[in-house]
Amino acid sequence: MGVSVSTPVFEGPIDLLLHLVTSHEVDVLDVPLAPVVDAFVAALAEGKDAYGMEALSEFVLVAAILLELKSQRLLPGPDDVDPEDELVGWDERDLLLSRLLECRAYAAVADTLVKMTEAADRSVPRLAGLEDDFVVHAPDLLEGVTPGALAQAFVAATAERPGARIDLSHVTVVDTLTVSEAVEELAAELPVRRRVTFAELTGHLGAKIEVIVRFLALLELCKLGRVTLGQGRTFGALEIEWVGGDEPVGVGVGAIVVDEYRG
Amino acid sequence: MRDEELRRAIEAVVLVALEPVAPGLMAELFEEPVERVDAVAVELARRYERDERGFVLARVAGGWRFQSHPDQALYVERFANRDVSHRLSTAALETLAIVAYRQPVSRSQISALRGVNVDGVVRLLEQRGYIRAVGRAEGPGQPVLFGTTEMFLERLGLDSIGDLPPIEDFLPGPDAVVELEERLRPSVGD
Amino acid sequence: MRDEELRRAIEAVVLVALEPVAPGLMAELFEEPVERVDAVAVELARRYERDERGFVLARVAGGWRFQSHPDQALYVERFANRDVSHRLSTAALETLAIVAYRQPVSRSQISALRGVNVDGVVRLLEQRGYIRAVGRAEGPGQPVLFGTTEMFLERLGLDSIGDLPPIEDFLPGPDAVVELEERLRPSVGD
Repeated sequence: MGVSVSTPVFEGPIDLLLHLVTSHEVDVLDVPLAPVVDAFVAALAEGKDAYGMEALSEFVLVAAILLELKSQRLLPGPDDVDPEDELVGWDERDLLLSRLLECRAYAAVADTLVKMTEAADRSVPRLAGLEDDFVVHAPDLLEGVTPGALAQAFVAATAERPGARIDLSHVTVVDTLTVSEAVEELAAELPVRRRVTFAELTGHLGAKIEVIVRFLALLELCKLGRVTLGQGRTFGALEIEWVGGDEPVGVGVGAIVVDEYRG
Repeated sequence: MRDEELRRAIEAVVLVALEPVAPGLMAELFEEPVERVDAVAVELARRYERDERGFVLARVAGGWRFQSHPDQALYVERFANRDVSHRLSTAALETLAIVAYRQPVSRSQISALRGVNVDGVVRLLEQRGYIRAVGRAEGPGQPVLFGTTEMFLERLGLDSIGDLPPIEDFLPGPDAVVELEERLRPSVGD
Repeated sequence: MRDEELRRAIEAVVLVALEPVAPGLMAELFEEPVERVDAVAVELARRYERDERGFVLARVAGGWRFQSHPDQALYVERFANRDVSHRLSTAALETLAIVAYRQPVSRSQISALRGVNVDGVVRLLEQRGYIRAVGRAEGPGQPVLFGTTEMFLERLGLDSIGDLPPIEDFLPGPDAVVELEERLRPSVGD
């Protein structure tokens, strides 16, 4: 763990901070999270070479747990609540508690797995097998294997490795989506359909990021007054109505921020 | 078959095998009770250890196999020029630990525990042959469930998954739990 | 190195070797005179014979290797011909496919592609007669290169290795890519 944080009550590596908080030595309420974020930004500024992706992602994980802990503590205590609501709070707390404990246990186990692997690595199995003069009459293991099946096995064996991919062009379609593109597509599609629910609009999409980008595009169109968004009831279906007439939506002329999202 | 004959037969068969040989298979080959085969193998392994052989008869992944003695690692590595650089990252190890102790377990269950997306790590572990799909969960989406492989056992030098150290040994003690719980209690009325 | 230490080192290295180990190589590894290594190996082989082990330490093709004792041939043959599985495992089939399409290819090249150690699988394919050593690569260690055998061609009903289906036929073609793209694009106006 490389990333350090500096707060009025604590200075040191962030995982140590989490340890102290969970072991009662530092009150989470006393830990301002802003310095934690500052440390992260500073770490990023130093370049990922300084820490490595591993340490940085660990940092985000720990920071998220701290945030979760703190928000739990900051939430006002239930006041005049019916017992069932209180139980809900307990459930969440218990879940968080058990998750923290379990995470801690698996992290400790991981060290042990390394030690076991290292010990096992000191021994090498015999793999020389049978002497050549033994006749093996065992059944033909290639029975039913066609040249085509073999070719497929080759593709499977080589395509699995990320480095050995041959063609990714079909994936990039999903990989890079811009809100402006989505706005254009929706501006073409929605006038035809007039009223549609969000689920109907995105039901055919495969990747989550595509759905998200469509949603952002809808918000943009709403801001431009081209669609109205409605929801009959809480958690109900999101209804979309085109109210924008037939004028083309000016995309990329400055009106709409062209954000790019990568899946 | 006398004990001595059984011992020789075990030595011969385990020597030519490419994978750990299950006692059950030897019992069939030799037409002897499996308990007897196993008892003779255990005694043989002890004997090698006592005689300070350069190899050991080890119980791995549910069977017996010959492997070099750990204290000969220097020469074996020099000879085989093995790259043991296949070290796993902390993230991969922790994920592997979760699969080992929670199997069968789905990607999203691991994700929920680790608090991060684990798709890449799960894929890596699958490609390395440490975990594999063992089935599908019931319910929406029927997510793939993962478990550890024979190779995982072999890499760790374990006979079976039951030989993993108990997870309880790694959980924080009761005091830590109580204190952690206190921390998480919504402070009513303060 | 004392005789006892040398004996243990020989036992360990010969055990893990895939091919007979030349005394000269061991002499280098252990930094001992080759005559001494050979003398200890000869004594060790005698010792195994005297102890009536199920295996022997044999001098083959200019080197030392372990092999099963001739009088255990019955059990070894029973073991080798056991009816465990009629089909190649996925791992074995994929390894065979790599050898077929990439030959001549070394163990470590296959390993790098498959992401796992393939020694055992390569050995199995070799012993079943589907692949064989066809030469050695130049460069450090001069690794053995493997290719497919006549028997492999016969089993697949191929005249020559050139008759294997072109791998391009099994990669997603441009049509598939276009089709996939179409499907992912929000279908305007339907």
